[in-house]
Amino acid sequence: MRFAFTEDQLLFTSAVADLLADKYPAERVRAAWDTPTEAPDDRSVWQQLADMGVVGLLAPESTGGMGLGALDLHGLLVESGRVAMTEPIVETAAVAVPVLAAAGHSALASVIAGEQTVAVGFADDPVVRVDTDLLLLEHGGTWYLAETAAVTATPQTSVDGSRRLASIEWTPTPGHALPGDIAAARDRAIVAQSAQLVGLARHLLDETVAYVQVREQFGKPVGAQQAIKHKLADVLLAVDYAGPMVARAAHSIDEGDPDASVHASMAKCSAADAAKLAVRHGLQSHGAIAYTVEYDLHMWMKRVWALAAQWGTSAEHRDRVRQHLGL
Amino acid sequence: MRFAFTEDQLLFTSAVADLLADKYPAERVRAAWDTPTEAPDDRSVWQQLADMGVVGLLAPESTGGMGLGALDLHGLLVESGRVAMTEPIVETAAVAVPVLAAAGHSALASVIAGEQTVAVGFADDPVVRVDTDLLLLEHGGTWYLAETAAVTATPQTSVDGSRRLASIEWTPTPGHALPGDIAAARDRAIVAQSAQLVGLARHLLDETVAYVQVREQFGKPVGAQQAIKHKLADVLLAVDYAGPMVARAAHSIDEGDPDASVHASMAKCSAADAAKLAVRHGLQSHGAIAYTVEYDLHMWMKRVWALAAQWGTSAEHRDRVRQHLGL
Amino acid sequence: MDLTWNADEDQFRSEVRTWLAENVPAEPLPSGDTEVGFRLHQQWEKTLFDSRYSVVSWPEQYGGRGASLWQWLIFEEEYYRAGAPQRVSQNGIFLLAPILFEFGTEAQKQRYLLPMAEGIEQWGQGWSEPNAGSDLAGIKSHATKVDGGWRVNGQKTWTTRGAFCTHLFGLFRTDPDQERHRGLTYLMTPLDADGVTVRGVARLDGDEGFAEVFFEDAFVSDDDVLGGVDEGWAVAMATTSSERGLTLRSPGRFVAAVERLRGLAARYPEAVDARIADAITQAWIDAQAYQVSTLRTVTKMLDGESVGAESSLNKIFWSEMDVRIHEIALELLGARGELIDDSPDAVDAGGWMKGFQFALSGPIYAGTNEIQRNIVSERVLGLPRR
Amino acid sequence: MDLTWNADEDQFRSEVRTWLAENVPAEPLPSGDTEVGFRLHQQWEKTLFDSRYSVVSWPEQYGGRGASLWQWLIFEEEYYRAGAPQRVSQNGIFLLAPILFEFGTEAQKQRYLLPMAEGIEQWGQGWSEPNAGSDLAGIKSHATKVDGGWRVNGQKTWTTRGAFCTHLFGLFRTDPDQERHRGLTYLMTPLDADGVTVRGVARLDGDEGFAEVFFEDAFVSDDDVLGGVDEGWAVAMATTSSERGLTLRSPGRFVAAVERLRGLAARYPEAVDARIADAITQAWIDAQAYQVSTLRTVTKMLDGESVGAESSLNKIFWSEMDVRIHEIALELLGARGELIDDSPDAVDAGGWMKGFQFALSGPIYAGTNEIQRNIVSERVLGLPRR
Repeated sequence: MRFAFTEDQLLFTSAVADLLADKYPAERVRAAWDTPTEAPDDRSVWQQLADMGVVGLLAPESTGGMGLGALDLHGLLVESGRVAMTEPIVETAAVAVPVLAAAGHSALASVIAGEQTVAVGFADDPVVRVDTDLLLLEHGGTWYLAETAAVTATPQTSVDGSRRLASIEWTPTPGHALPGDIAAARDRAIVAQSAQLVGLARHLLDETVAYVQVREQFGKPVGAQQAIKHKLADVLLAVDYAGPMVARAAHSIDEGDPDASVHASMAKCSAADAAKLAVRHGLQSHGAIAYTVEYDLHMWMKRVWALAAQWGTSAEHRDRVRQHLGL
Repeated sequence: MRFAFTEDQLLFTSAVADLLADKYPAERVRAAWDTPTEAPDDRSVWQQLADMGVVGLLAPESTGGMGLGALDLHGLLVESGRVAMTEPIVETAAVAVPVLAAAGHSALASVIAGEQTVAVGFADDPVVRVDTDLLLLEHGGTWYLAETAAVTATPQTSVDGSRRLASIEWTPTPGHALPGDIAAARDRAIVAQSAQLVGLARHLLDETVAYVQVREQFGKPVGAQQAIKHKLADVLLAVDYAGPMVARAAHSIDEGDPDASVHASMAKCSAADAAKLAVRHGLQSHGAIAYTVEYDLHMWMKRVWALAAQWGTSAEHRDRVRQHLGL
Repeated sequence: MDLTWNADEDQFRSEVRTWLAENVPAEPLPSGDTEVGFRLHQQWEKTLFDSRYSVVSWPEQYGGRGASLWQWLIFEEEYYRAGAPQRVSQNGIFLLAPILFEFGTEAQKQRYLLPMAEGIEQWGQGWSEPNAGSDLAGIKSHATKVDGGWRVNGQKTWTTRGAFCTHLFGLFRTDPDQERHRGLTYLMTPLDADGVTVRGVARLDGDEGFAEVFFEDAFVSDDDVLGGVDEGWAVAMATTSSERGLTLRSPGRFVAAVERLRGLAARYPEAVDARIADAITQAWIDAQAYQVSTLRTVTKMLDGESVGAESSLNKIFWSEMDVRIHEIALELLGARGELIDDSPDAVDAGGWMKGFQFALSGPIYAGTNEIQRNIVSERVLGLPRR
Repeated sequence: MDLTWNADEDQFRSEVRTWLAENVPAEPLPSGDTEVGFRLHQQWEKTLFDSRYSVVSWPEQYGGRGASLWQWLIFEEEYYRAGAPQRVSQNGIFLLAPILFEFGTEAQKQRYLLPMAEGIEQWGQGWSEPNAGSDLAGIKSHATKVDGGWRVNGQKTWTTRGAFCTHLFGLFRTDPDQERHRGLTYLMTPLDADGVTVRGVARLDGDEGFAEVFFEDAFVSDDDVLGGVDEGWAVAMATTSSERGLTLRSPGRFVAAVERLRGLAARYPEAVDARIADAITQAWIDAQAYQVSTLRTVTKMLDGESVGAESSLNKIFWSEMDVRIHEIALELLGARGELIDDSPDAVDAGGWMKGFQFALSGPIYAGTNEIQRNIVSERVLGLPRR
């Protein structure tokens, strides 16, 4: 029994964190908001992540990947959440790459190389990200790979303006079908999305703590007010207990644990609830300044609102756990 | 439109409050706990309430009552809750008296005179109070009046040791049947119980405020801690919004409002939730001293736990409202 | 207790309802916190004014109907029930006007009330500063006495719709030697005056209506001092009490919001499980509680009792209820909830997400709910300040 | 990450489970916080001791098995899963013993640990005083140096099971000139000593185990000073950290409580609506989160990292989870929930109401959760103290 990351995992996470601290300032997220009709054209960060092996991390070494698992990806995804990374790392690295690898698809190499990104969509929810090169689309329990440019897309606007969404129309053709386990891919997505939410929550907490330490009202820092202290302690509590749930779920996926889906659902509702609490108390502790779009925090808050409901809301995931418990 | 009590109502409430402040100290509640096998034998307070007209308030003047309504009773019941009155004022004055009056039953006179008390029970819940002289029992949609001494009672112990409960066995006989509207009686009970809960909550809040004003920790009153302040503000908020809901429901009963049952349900869940919050934050704000039975507060807390679930829990009443809304 | 409306009130309701049915725009106007939407809302204010519905409770001479508080409540219920446009004049008519009526000179009333009622002059609130949010006493903007008036310097911020307003009211430090609550004066000023610069700041919800207002040697006439010099704190407290309390957030608004939520649930029954149904029920109960409580409060006011610190209870209640109402809607919408604006698949044009963001400002503005809970515990419950 | 138990651990679990199945009393013992129940629990402690299960993690020479922290977790899981009796020795074995191991002299360890493991000597906690609850620094009980020891005067209160204990540990002021945290010394004393009076105080839940302890010129030997004179604060902080953190509330306790709640739901399916099912699910998730988090914490401890102020997070989490678990059960039980003790119709002998009352003490004792949130925000998040 040992609940800790390996030195390799910590080093890799730390390397990615360093890269993002350097190359992914808030201005980069803002830039994604400011070019509303096309994907950000600066792929250098994505390229560097691909070069480090992040994008192909889950693909076997024989296909050019790193042959690692969901738990190895976990820390990297937390970091991607911390900087509110806009690129589709969850969809591409955690969902699509293993599907392409298992199917032996020819697009894998260029995806792993960082040349193409992939978003993921399901037949029962026609709204997908379209700021990618490829789309991995589920239809009738089968995956299909399509070029994004080849589907008919009707743009949809998200509260999180940094992600380009559209409802799409397309006709699945047998030639584009890929074998692959839909449920397993969905679990990977859920856990990966949870990791990003943990990162988003940590950033919101860190920024709020930093702000209330210096912002003064009534002759003392706002952060000296017990009401603010206790709100932020509650955020820490939620984040601190959600984090291990997400790591555990990643581990369960890697181990093929029969309860992996249940662990994934617990991870998602814990992480989403923690992140939503971080938004709520973060905004309240900041006051009006966080209510402006000049201040960066809103981009993190809106990302949380959008992602908390993606791949199943907290209520839907709790319901999955409820069924597991036979309640 | 006018949402306020009449001068008569306020004067009557004030007279009852004065009587209870004088005659119903915490020791009297404690005495009810300390004689666990029989009802409190000191009926002088009950007698005085009867003499003032409180017990027969809802009976027509022609039958010796005051011919008043649920709203006139409201303030008196709040006061009875404030002192944690043990006697079955809700069951006797709010439920049984109008039933006996409507049925023209011979027991009415002695009940109004304060000579006999009445508890109320339903066939689907065999546990009733038995520290009364009479029992008004529902069976198959009909009321029956029985002498408490005449039913087979198996004692049950409540967390609220001041009320004597028992499960009873009895055989309804046509000779004991009374005509009467069961649903209307139940609504009266729900609203009356809500009023007591408001009174209990106010007392818990008042006692807690008084305690934290003087109790010092870390060199200042506990009540100067913002966390305690905000908890108690939340209790006030809950109580302050529950009170008018209960008064409105009483008024709706008097007016024969078609939504009276819905108003009663809203009153009950608002009052019960407020009272439970007053217990929770009251205990927490006091700390260990409220965790002892030497300190009086526990009698109020346990009364709240018991009464909050009587005549339907908050969840059951919210469900009644939900059905009304067609949700 | 009398919980019925009399014949006059029923008649008034009927007139209001009919007028609204005939006049409320069929399509919702764009947000009044955007430039284009603001102008359309200003036209709507004029439409209201022309039928004497913009300020029903004001005396007739200033464009009102001298309506009772009860009639005002009825008007608000009907207004929100009809889904009528937001009131972009609200800072003026709900916050400044009560102060003008109480503290203003006859000349000030004559000068300002009618254009305000008509919607021609729009007022921004100048409370917050970069270092004075909930703590108004920390105000640093100052006014120095000069001949015939005051020379004003400093910065105000978070002025709602300030980018579109013509005037601003607020507190300025007139005696720098006095500490905190003292030495503040309540001033009114046009925003196009020399030395006044308005900079728009976009809000969380995408609307650009926030503004920062900079004063550099701007002149304010002695005629535009509201209340006494150095006595602005008492005047301001009267304003914030209105803002927290009854006038800004009438029950009709939340009753209408919960009804919209019920409508949403009816349209998406497959998304309504027992928990959501229960949550909507609780929200409906809360709106009822707020409504019933308001009847009590209005009765007290009509009886001449002061509401005072209890208005803080109101502010906590409605602002947190409003957040819950929108949280439930977003829970119900699930993944659809993130779609806003012109999204073809957005439900109700993304109004629930937009409303949620707006609702989140409720526990912050007009004194954060932390401050309100301090006020409640100290002034109503009597807990020690420190 | 390795979330499997090794063969030794599986073997240990199997032994524990078998032993518990054979030895746990079929009928629950009366509460250990009542006189009669306490004696029966003391016998149970002896039964545990005789099979070396009373203090599995202690060295063998003191009656333990030298079990690893992992084995201790396994033992706790199995212990609560089996519904085994409450540990009336817990103040001694979980709170005092870690301090004795860290600060005690060899003679103190020899003198006290074995009788404690055996359950013969029972320890009460002497922290709180009438004017020092969560604020331990406000302690007024004092000890004056005399030949060979200390003369003790003062009063301790809220000593759990103090009425039945043989000994007490706690803080006493030894240097009255030093303020607050300074000049306190950690003393151990028998409760039958001259000048010591114990008065039982009945608790909320009806049990009489609370006690007030009065000291009137009681003598405590120099041999019974734990840690240095005037250095009691640091010693006490080590204790409260244990109490708040891992040792007092193992995950097995809450996992077992949620399992009992699931069992209750299964027995009363007609009382389980979707809201209650959802609430039970959330409670189960919380217990899982606590369990997983504990694996992380134990790994950290085994890696030699300090847990420190994070133990406050643990205390907040388990104590509030425990209240929620019992609130859900009472919600499910409805009107039946008020029946307790020997009531024929009481469900589970009223254990849920009793457990609820006990759970409500969780956010109060060992430093209220308000204090814990202060600690978290100041020491973990780094927010300013004032």
